[in-house]
Amino acid sequence: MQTSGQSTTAPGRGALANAPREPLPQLPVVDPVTPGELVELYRLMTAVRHLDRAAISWQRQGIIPAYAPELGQEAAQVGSALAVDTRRDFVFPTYRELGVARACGVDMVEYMATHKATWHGGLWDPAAAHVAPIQAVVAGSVLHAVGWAHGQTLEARGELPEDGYNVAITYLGDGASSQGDVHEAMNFAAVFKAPVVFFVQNNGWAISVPTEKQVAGGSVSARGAGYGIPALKVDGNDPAAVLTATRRAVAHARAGHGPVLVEAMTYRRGPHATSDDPGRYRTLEEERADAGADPIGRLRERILAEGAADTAALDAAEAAAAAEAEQVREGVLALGPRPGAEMFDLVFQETTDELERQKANWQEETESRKESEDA
Amino acid sequence: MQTSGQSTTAPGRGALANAPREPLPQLPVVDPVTPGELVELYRLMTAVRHLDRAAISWQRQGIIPAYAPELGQEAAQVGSALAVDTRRDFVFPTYRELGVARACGVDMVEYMATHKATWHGGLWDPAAAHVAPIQAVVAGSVLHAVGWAHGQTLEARGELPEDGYNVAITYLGDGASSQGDVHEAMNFAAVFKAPVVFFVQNNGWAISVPTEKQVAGGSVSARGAGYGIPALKVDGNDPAAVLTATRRAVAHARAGHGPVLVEAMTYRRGPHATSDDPGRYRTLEEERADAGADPIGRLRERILAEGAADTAALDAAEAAAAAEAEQVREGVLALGPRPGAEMFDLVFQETTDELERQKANWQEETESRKESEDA
Amino acid sequence: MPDTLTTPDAGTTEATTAPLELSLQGALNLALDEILAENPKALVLGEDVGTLGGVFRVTSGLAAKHGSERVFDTPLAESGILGMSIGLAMAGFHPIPEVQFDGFAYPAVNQIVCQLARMNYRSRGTLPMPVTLRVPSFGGIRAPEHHGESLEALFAHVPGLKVVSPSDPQQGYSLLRAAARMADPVIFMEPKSRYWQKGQVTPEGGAPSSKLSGARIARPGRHLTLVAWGAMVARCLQVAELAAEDGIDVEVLDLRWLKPIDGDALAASVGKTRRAVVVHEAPRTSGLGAEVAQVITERCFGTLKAPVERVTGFDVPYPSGDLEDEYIPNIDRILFGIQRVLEYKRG
Amino acid sequence: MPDTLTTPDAGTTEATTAPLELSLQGALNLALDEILAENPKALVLGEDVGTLGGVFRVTSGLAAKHGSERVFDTPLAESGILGMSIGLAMAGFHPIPEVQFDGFAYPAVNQIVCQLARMNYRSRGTLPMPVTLRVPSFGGIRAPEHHGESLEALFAHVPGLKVVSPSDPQQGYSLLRAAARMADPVIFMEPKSRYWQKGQVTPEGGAPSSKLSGARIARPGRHLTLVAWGAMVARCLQVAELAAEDGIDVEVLDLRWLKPIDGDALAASVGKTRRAVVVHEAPRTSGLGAEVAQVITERCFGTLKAPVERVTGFDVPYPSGDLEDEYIPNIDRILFGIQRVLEYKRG
Ligand SMILES: Cc1ncc(C[n+]2csc(CCOP(=O)(O)OP(=O)(O)O)c2C)c(N)n1
Ligand SMILES: Cc1ncc(C[n+]2csc(CCOP(=O)(O)OP(=O)(O)O)c2C)c(N)n1
Ligand SMILES: [Mg+2]
Ligand SMILES: [Mg+2]
Repeated sequence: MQTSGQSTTAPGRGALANAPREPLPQLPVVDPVTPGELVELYRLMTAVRHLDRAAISWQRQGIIPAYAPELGQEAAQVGSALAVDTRRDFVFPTYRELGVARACGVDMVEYMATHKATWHGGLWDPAAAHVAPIQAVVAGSVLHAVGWAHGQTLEARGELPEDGYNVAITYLGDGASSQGDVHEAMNFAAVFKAPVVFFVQNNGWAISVPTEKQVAGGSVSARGAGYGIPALKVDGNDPAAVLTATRRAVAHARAGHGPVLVEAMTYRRGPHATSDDPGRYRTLEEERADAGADPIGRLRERILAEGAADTAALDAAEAAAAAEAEQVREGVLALGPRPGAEMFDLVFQETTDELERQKANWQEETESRKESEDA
Repeated sequence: MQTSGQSTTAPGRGALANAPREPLPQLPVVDPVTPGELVELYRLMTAVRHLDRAAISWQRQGIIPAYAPELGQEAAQVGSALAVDTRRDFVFPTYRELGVARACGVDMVEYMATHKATWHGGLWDPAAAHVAPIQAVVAGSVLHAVGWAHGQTLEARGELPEDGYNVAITYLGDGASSQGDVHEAMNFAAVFKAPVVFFVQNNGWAISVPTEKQVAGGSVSARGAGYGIPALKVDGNDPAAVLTATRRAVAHARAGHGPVLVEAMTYRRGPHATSDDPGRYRTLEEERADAGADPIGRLRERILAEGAADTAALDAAEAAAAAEAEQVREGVLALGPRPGAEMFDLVFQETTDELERQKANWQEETESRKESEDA
Repeated sequence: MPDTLTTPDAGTTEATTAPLELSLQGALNLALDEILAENPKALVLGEDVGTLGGVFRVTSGLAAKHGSERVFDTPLAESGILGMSIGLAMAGFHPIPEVQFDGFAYPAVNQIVCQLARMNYRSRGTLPMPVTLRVPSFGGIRAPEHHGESLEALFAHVPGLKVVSPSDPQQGYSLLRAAARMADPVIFMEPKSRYWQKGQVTPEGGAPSSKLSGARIARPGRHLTLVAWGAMVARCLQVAELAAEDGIDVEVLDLRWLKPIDGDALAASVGKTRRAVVVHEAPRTSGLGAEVAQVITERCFGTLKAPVERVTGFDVPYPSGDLEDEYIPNIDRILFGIQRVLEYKRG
Repeated sequence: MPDTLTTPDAGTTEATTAPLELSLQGALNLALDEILAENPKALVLGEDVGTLGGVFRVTSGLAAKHGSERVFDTPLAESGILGMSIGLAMAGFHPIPEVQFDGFAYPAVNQIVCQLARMNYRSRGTLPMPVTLRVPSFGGIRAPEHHGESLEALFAHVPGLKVVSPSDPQQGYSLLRAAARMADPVIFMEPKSRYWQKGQVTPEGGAPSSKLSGARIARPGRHLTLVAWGAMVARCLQVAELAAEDGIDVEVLDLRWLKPIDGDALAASVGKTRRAVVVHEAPRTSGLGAEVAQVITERCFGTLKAPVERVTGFDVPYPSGDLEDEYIPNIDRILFGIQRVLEYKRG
């Protein structure tokens, strides 16, 4: 800190230059993850792994046009999602949160609908599920989470409810952290003390750009202090650690102490999306070194070591996951295109004459085309 | 920091969760401000004070439609501007940087042209002056400074020139710091190690919104660490302290060590602009307490106490400032409207047929209107 | 809807309250006051809208009356204001954000276009966006750069938005009340050069205004239709007076809703006058005037006596005060436009 | 300029090099390669444009060849990319930034409209902005949300920008080379659904292309003019073939420059055919089709047989893959449009 020259008169705000800053608040401590929860994490992570793998093969088979795998991020996603209560809290995912959606109970066929190009955002009811539609703009929904969270404190009219505030959790990547909206969101959240958790999955890459060329300062969580937001940096491949960290963050926000930033250090083991070719920007050796041990394998070892479950139970989870993926596949195959009329009908709550006219023209032309095709 | 659960295998990037962060680089130490420089600061600050006061009266007299006073920010503006060398460096002001422009040698009539509604941005040649046009979008030019600065390192092809890099300095307010562009600029600057100084005048207010409701965390300079950018917080009403801090920042950037953030704590003593009514959001008592001692008065006391100059010399500076303001007034009065054809001619370097056609129509209609008015 | 075309009013047909003499600024303030009183979910947010009451005082007194939680200042970030409003709408609120000036809507375009306008669609109607975005708009006040922009063409092109601009105090009051009742996002463009212009305003007094969805005839006429919105309506009314001196009977159509455009009203008016000039401040190329002209041409091609004429701003950045009278369509330029249409001969 | 109208090529009249068989993606890559080689001030920047070579590989190999300082990845922030490009231009460079997809230009709109487009004007010509912004544009590839947008109406409305869209590999090569020679900002809209379409490309071989400032006749015809740009040009050529089977001789005008619009070419073509249909993917209301139609109407009112018809996207958000063929003007919808114009009777 620069110390200023001597001043003989009241210095006013200039004196603030040397004012000490308030320390960041401590986050609450939560109960350790139980053996039962470890098994639940395993069950969910395994289900997610199978679905994720399956989706890649569906893309290769031409069942869906594209998919963004989350391989390796199961611990970060499932661990964080289990910390929120979607009966009251609200989840804002990106385009890579299959694991979050699955852990929050979103129907997986309705989820896959976005990747099948059926409907942008998915087919589930986000208002009912408390899981926002899939967001394709990076950092697009970070501000929405802040607004939703601020709405909870407004709803409570300044009085912390007995069971605390409902909490928003918003997901973003290391790449997304570069967007101006993330800064605006953190600043707004801290100014309004909004009950929101910023959950960053730092998976090392934004398509082909590594975190070193993306996140100046080396870490997204390091940004929190600048806003007075407490931040946790956590091993994102350890689901228990992620669950504990996110629970602490949620508890802090719930208790009315404002936003928290959690950065889960993980690794994008697969390509950015099925169209991507990671060989153009990283070698297999680098991948292997940076990815470290598989989070599911690590968890399995731990469960067995701690005796939380036996091999048979874990194998049963695997089998259930495989069966689930097969069931979802059938659902996805059965997904037909939405009626074209929805293009018009879902634009507004109260549609317009102009849109009705366009719809009528479209219907007329579609029908007369069909007639001539049939003829 | 959250510590993760035990892990028995190679943890990969998850281990980064506990990696220590690099300490911020130390800024170079510079020579103390000399007595002669103190007097130069006084001369400039006094000139700026007179021009600023004069501009308000011109607005009241109807000579200019509006003006944004910088009363109280003379130390921050002149002190910082004297730290750069506009023969090589480049300055990016906002709309309140009369003091910066004056200290950088911008013609004050050409500067006032923007407030006279003659030409948005002013009439001086920014390419020649190395002072960018007045910027009315808050935080609008912060990224430009980063781009310009990165251009200097590109120009040098990775080899630090003997006399270091040319440096960009960009001005922004506490309010502007909330804009997403500022975040993007700081991150880009740090990623590219661009030789740029972010100079924040934290004057306590963004129109009617006080810093407490604007800048979460309490200070813009606290944001620097999150990007790995060294930051200085300085008494912005002490011109010598500002000059020293900015010199250190410029020296750091010049030496190829990347961006620096300087936050000068000062106070907007006047209204936001001539149309503003601060009585709606702050009392005179609050103003008095928060503003503290006048920076020019403080400097005068110090100069006399240290014997850097005598009363006569300082009074002469006052007189010169008064005469200058009167001279600028005459220049401003003489400023006629720009020819309307410039509206069309200055849009492009290479104009278009369509624009030529619009210009021709405009000319024709203007002439025939004048004819009928004359008739 | 030809019947509405004969009533030169805002359509507050069932008003039960005595008319007030109010400026546009005052009328908007009254509307917001009533909205906040009636709708507990309504919120007002933006830069300086709280204690200060907005740089144009449109929100003056509202924080004191309705509470500083419901009428609140945000940090200085337009994307943040819009993004937050979207989240508030997801939480069941009816936010009425303000961006301080037209030119500062640009930083929020991403949130407006990709989020606000699409959330209802993306969520298949389960996350409606009842957000009324107030934008002090257009030029004419010798203001700094970026304080005189006309963004209607941009907004009108965005699927999922409705766009409206009032031309006088009564319109301001009634259209703002109507917009705030809608379950969809509305961009509300306030003509800032008209803020201090007074006029009679009849408040609703409990009975919501009807017939607010289309254009209105601000002045009936027989020879030519002038189409305008916002601040240009008053100017066109002046032009009509001047033209009347030369025996030209000009109809002035106040478009009001810029999306959706009231094609029926345009067709009815131009079907009668057979000639039209559309006037706007925005640059000419790809301005909303092109859409209005094309709608008229599509509907009235057979009867049109001349191509629809456009009198608009030029394809240049909005200039500084000294030149703004050269840029904004002035009375003479509109009269020249009328003359060109009246004198048009098929080539 | 009627003489140019008879040459259905890109205008590379003085080429000295043998033609190559290239995709649009390859042609753009070649153009960038040559630009970087010829102009030491040229820079390529954006998300993933370096090592990866862009998600569409348009910048593939350029970083390796011209250096990773001249072809470089930025952090993931579009406003940052544009703001940085402006500063680089102020420092004397000629930046060629990319935004990865059309829909991600929205976060950069503030920098594009308020800064890039105005810096030359604001600085009275002393700070020119030779910036060519590449935007992979339009729909048709079953992509995720925001990856199928058509922003030409927005860009064309902004004073200070020039806007161009190539329709085939030769156009892509020549127009990109021409754009990068300009001293003004150019928005270069690449039809992403055509990236892999091959065609003959004649490189300049040292002799800059001439006659690149206007529209071009992609197919001459007598009965009706189809006006299109980007990916819709190829579709209109298909339509013309089908129409020919019914004895309708359609002229296809590839507009190329969307700002400024080549009114002379439009007038010459429609002056001859007396009928026009304009086709675009963007939503109908306030789309560039309105401007094109109005320019034609202004210039050809006396000879037009029917109002200019618009076949466009609907006023709905760009839909998901399953519905995109319903949204984008398809062959049938364009044929219906042609039919309406041909059968038009003055009411
Ligand atoms: C505003 C915006 N710009 C660009 C893109 C294109 N894009 C999609 S994903 C991606 C990388 C995102 O990286 P990160 O945030 O780290 O998330 P990850 O993909 O690693 O999960 C990019 C550039 C986008 N979706 N949105
Ligand atoms: C993007 C943008 N939004 C809003 C405004 C309107 N405005 C002008 S100055 C100002 C306050 C700026 O405060 P600060 O950055 O602290 O600078 P100061 O005025 O105190 O010098 C506002 C809101 C603007 N110019 N630009
Ligand atoms: Mg990532
Ligand atoms: Mg301030």
